[in-house]
Amino acid sequence: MSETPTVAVTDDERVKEMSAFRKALIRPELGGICGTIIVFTLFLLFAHDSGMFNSQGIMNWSVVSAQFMIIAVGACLLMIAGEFDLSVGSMIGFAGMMIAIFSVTLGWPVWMAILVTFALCIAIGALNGYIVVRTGLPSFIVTLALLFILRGFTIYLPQTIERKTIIGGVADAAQGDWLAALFGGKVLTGLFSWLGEAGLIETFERGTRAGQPVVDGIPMLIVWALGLVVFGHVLLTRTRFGNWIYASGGDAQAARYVGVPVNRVKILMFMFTAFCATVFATCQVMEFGSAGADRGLLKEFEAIIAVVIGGALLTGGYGSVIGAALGALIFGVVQQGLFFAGVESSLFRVFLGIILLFAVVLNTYIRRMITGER
Amino acid sequence: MSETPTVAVTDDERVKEMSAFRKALIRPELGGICGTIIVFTLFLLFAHDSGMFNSQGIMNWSVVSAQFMIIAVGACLLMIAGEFDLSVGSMIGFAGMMIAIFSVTLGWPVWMAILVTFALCIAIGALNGYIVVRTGLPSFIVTLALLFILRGFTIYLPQTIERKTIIGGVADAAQGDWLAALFGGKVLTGLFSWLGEAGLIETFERGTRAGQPVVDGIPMLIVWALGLVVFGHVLLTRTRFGNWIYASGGDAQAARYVGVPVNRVKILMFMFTAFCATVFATCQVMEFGSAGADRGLLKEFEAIIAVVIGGALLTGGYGSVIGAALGALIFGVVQQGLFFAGVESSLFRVFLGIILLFAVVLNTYIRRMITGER
Amino acid sequence: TLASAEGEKYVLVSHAPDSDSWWNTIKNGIALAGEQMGVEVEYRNPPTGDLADMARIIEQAAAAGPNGIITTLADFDVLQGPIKAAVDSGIDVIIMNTGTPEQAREVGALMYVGQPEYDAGLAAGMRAKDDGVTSFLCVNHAIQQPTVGERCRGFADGLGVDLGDSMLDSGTDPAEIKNKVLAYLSANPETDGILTLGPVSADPTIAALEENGMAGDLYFGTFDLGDEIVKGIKAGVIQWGIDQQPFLQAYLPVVILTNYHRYGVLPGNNINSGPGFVTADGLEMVEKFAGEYR
Amino acid sequence: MNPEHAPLIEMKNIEKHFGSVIALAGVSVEIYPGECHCLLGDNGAGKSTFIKTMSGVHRPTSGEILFEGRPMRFDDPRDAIEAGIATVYQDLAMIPLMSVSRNFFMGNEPLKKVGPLKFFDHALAAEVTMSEMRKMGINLRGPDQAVGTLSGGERQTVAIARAVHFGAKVLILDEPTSALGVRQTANVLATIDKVRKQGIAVVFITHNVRHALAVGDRFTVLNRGKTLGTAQRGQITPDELQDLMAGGQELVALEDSLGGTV
Amino acid sequence: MNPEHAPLIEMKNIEKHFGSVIALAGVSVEIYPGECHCLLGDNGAGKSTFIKTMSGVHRPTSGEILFEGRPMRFDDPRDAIEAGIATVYQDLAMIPLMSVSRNFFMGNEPLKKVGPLKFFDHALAAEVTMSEMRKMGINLRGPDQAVGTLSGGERQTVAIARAVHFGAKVLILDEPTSALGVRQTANVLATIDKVRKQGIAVVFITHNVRHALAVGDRFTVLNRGKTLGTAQRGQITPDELQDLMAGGQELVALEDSLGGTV
Ligand SMILES: Nc1ncnc2c1ncn2[C@@H]1O[C@H](COP(=O)(O)OP(=O)(O)OP(=O)(O)O)[C@@H](O)[C@H]1O
Ligand SMILES: Nc1ncnc2c1ncn2[C@@H]1O[C@H](COP(=O)(O)OP(=O)(O)OP(=O)(O)O)[C@@H](O)[C@H]1O
Ligand SMILES: [Mg+2]
Ligand SMILES: [Mg+2]
Repeated sequence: MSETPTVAVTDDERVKEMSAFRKALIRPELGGICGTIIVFTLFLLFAHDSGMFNSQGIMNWSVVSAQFMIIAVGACLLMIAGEFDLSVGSMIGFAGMMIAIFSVTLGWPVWMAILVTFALCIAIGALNGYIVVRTGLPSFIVTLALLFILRGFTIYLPQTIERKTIIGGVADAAQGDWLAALFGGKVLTGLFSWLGEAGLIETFERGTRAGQPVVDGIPMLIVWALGLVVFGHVLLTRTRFGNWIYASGGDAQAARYVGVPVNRVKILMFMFTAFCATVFATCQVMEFGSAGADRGLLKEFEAIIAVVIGGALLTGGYGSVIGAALGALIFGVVQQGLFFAGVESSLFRVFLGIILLFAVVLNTYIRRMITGER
Repeated sequence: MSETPTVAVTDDERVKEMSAFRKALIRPELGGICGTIIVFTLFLLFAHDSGMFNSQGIMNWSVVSAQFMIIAVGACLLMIAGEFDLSVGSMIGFAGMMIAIFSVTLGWPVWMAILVTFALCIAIGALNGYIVVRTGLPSFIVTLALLFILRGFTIYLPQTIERKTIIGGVADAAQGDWLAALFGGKVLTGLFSWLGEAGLIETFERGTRAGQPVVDGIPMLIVWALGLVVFGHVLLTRTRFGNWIYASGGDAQAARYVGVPVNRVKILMFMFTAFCATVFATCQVMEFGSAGADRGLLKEFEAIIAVVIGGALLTGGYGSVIGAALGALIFGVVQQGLFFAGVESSLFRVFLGIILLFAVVLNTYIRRMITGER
Repeated sequence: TLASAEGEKYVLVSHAPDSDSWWNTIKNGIALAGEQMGVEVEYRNPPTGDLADMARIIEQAAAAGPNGIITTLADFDVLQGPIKAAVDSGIDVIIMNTGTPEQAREVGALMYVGQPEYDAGLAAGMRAKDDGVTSFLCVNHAIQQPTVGERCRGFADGLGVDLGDSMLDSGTDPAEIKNKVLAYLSANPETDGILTLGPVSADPTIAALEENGMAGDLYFGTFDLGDEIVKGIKAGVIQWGIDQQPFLQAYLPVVILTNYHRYGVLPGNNINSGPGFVTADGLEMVEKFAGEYR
Repeated sequence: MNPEHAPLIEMKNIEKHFGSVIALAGVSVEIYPGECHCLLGDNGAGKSTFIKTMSGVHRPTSGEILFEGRPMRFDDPRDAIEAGIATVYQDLAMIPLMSVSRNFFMGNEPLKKVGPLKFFDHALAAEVTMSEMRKMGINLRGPDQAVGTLSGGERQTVAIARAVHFGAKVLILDEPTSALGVRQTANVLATIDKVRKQGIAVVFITHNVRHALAVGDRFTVLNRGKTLGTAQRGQITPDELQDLMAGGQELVALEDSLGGTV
Repeated sequence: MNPEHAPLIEMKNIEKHFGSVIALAGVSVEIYPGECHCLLGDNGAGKSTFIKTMSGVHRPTSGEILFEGRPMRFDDPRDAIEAGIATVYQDLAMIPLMSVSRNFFMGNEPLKKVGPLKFFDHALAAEVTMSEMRKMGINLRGPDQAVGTLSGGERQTVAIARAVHFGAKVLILDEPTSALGVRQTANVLATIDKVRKQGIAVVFITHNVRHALAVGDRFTVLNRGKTLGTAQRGQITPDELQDLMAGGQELVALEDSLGGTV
């Protein structure tokens, strides 16, 4: 009685065996990996001489991709947890505007402006999550409301306070600020100037920076993007909390039954998404020195698109951060690459739509293979 | 054996009885009805002397609400059928542009331009539906792709063909066209000029039209809106097909099992949504005489918001056309009312977001009462 | 920079979202110049009008190594870095449309071609003041774009009144614009002047005034031209349209850059393409090419 | 049961593959009018898949379906319903947000003509629903009560009542009693008995040997996508049947204390 | 079974209202270690609601829960799990898109320390899952197979194996056999028996009198939110029990042919 040996399970006869290679291959990121390979191959073929793959060009699409990555990581974890956030774009505009108002209009030290903005935005993220969790409303509607509310304030506040919708001068205020450097600075400048001197990358020909390398360091934006991707990936795949994220998105009720604190997980993910949006906004403000009411428009869609291209399931419970990062890379490379390739810019959207459709169909096929879903 | 009399069901003892009045009251439209009453009360209190409720003011918010209604009816039926369409806004831009290109650039008779455009747009709606139904992808993603693709073409085509992105001159081309009058004309002009002469509505005091009544007829836009609302309401509540729409959205698999042609229903609803968007676009082009590449931006959200304010469930299977129409009315009245009331216009978005949140919470509460959902 | 061979490549970067129809004239301008000069031209813009995205596009354009970049300076803070980097890496830059001559000099551009937005608004405001306008409504269809709003600020300052609540966030839907204007006018009957910021807001505003019978009664000025605006001017509904001649803003830089690169010649000064007030007199050419080259 | 009758449905050598999964590997079954045909078998044996090919949900990969002697090809559940096959699926085909009467008539809405137009006859639907439910022993608060407010057992009853109401010739029930209480189960079995006596063919899937023996006329056992044969009532003992249902494998020791039948 | 022992769980006068619905109207039950306590009753009697108050899903409207003699208040299923109450719900708590091992350890992930950080110990999880599933007679393709690819019976088995693995003191099973085949059912009943003999209390909900009698030590019958009393094994005949389960109402006539028990 201690074993139940009579119940032998031999389902095999009715299922064809899958080769080990095929098994190793199919993973959530597969769509993203294929997409990346295809995209790079195409652009290497058709735009190799356009400057897209010189140091400046690489830096260009890297920065754009890194931007997408920062918000895609947040959107990805949130989507896996079964929700999504349409207020990301408005949050970016709002966060930037707050930093500018605090530091320029109110004259606070920049580090304080940044910290207070982070606190404020994460609190708004928590509010988003709290409303979704408490009312059980779809996050589409709740965050759509926040989209309007935040954008409204982003236009109204500077309009009322400063009588314009753009606030500049943050760069001056941020001179020498320790925290600002964490968002707006560059790393590895030494390496790059050495590379420039060694003639390995091009240098400026004239102007105040003549002789300096055209790419003089890795912007903190890229460092943040990589850091967030690694953090998100480890969190999702290697920790208990990661398992809870999957569980909350896969079936909230089931997860609750076995003791997963689903509400906490969802609210935390909304906060993390807000955090990512604020990182995005802070990097942008620190790099460009001004905040405008138009910042971040439609970024929520771009984040969602990157995540979906990367193989996550819109309905939650399935996806990977690496996939989302690859999705962001594809998105960034395609967007900038089309410019390099000289495609009529209004056709960019047409391409984007087609790539999106193609990517989701591919991903769906892969996912069905993995999960045996019908 | 012919009856099974022994099984008496007497669940009553464990359920409190609900009063007949309360029962009559709770219906999907209740949220919309309450909202409408609240909104009108508020504006009557705070903006009664702003001209919002004279004949011109009434016409003003009626036209705006009618616009929302036209797209809300389509979005409502589609949402009840369990899908939604983010490409409505792009479709509006696209349809308008097509009419202009056909009639002005290609010089076709306007009625032919309109008919061909309707055919084209409905075909695109069918494509939307076909992709959703065949691939089983969420309509969010599929229609998001179409959003980009259609908008891309709306910018690209006139740019390539006509070297401009606003094509005017449709009004001239439409002079005397029988079909154009069905979209751009006004009805009951006789009644209104009689009313004006009788002094029942104000007349212009100055300008070119001094002496004419300030409101000289009901625009066809309003007629279309009311017609579509009636059509949608009857279709949904009084016909077999209406039951299928509910069933397809409530549980597609269950509906399929009992023989409801779910795929056909969904594709037809996508086509109907496209039809509504095209009606919107045609009315707009006929009224303003020009088509622009930027027409219809964000209209998809406005349609969804109106429908949700009107009590429909984003996940499908529940809602009412009357509710959606009231949602559109609320939306229109609030938007225009805020201007009459002199509220800073950039705060409109903030109000919109708050009203949306408030409405969905109210509707959720009502729905739970009706369906006993937990 | 002394290559006299044909086939130079120039990129024009604007700050306008895809949907802004006014920029079409610009596209036509560079296309024509490109054809005439035998150079390759490209038009680039941030799809949503996000200026931070525009900065990336300038960086991208620089990386692609064209002979010259023509760009707007919609936000000095945001764009100065990328533009300076482009200049430093050996690409010649001309600032067009938005910005000021001073800013253009500061980023190292060759010259500035355009109409400083604030100044144009100011000039329009002073003209309106002379015509007896005391209060106004500014219909802003692109509230999120800072540059366009500058026109309203300038206009208010020119009139000598406070901007206050007279700037209307109208959105881009023509029916909504029309009805918002109607609502505003009936709620604020003392308004005696209207300023629209482009065809997107002007066309429905014309319709609004025709509807409430104030067409011709109200002082109505607009920026930029289009089919309906020209008709409006002709019909007396619109007093004037400020034509900043976008065609020139696009056409001239290409010609100037090409000649500079081929023959080393460069005008010694900035070029103000506007503001030019287009009134009912001399509308013929304007009418013919409005929306295309005007 | 009258085996001399021509069979109502003949399923010949039905195969059904889902991608790499072979759910049915050639199953042949005949259904006669007026019989209750029990379909038994282990989890995953292919019972649900089999009846779904019969009711038009799945198209068989190969094999033939004869309905009243003529070859039939159901492309859609609709075709099967029109041919007179009513099915209560294991995963109930009920829509919680819709009212009982709308659910009851879903896919079969009664129409009334108003001029050239046909409208959903709500009055008739409400009336029929109320009376049918009353016959099954369920007193509804009203025909417009949402199905979501019914208990699981009540929902099951609505599904069965609906199938009986429309099931002209064949009624297929996929584990209708699995979630039901003793009383509700007895009620369902009584209904099966009643329906059968009206000359309707019933296909009844269950895991409960006793339920099968209570109402079944013939028993077909499926195992791993193949049929182990069909037995007449009386030709087989409960123990034999149970062994067959377990796929011929021995059961764990505990069984004895259950008196042979689980 | 040892009634002299102190009860492990005492539920005293539990009431639970959902809005206007009174699901439990004062139910008291005691659960002893090492017993299999069967909870029986009609559909909608309140069985699931009752065990959900026991496992922390619902908070009782009134009443008291004593766990090992001390008053307990579970705010969350997590609290109950930590106290040693493992539950297999009627609506399985399995996530189809996740792998078996992630599902198995969901909410109870094994951790390994790497410096100050704690990571999910995938290797351990995979190993435990494979061996536990093997014990239950299920050979998985691998621990990272998605639950969605398992058959219904296999899923049920994962849920039970999980509960047994973590169920330190009490194992609650809500209709675990309702969808299972004969063989799988026998297996589950054997598992219950085994678990009980290890001194774990088992609460077993079923509609099948025979299953209840096969493994049950004591039987509590609920009816319309109230308890009809608790009986010892041997003190009650199957027929009496069945009558109680049907809520004391007569069953339809057909029943005779079933030999008394449905
Ligand atoms: N749509 C599908 N895609 C892939 N495999 C399927 C599909 N439907 C069923 N199967 C597989 O086919 C086999 C038979 O399934 P089926 O549902 O017919 O079994 P069953 O006899 O009804 O079992 P149960 O008694 O558990 O209801 C199973 O292995 C199942 O996993
Ligand atoms: N969350 C809830 N909200 C409202 N009513 C509920 C809720 N949960 C259960 N009920 C009601 O409480 C009663 C008892 O339900 P419960 O699920 O406990 O019954 P059960 O004995 O488990 O029945 P079954 O044998 O069908 O599983 C039913 O009338 C049910 O409709
Ligand atoms: Mg089955
Ligand atoms: Mg239960």
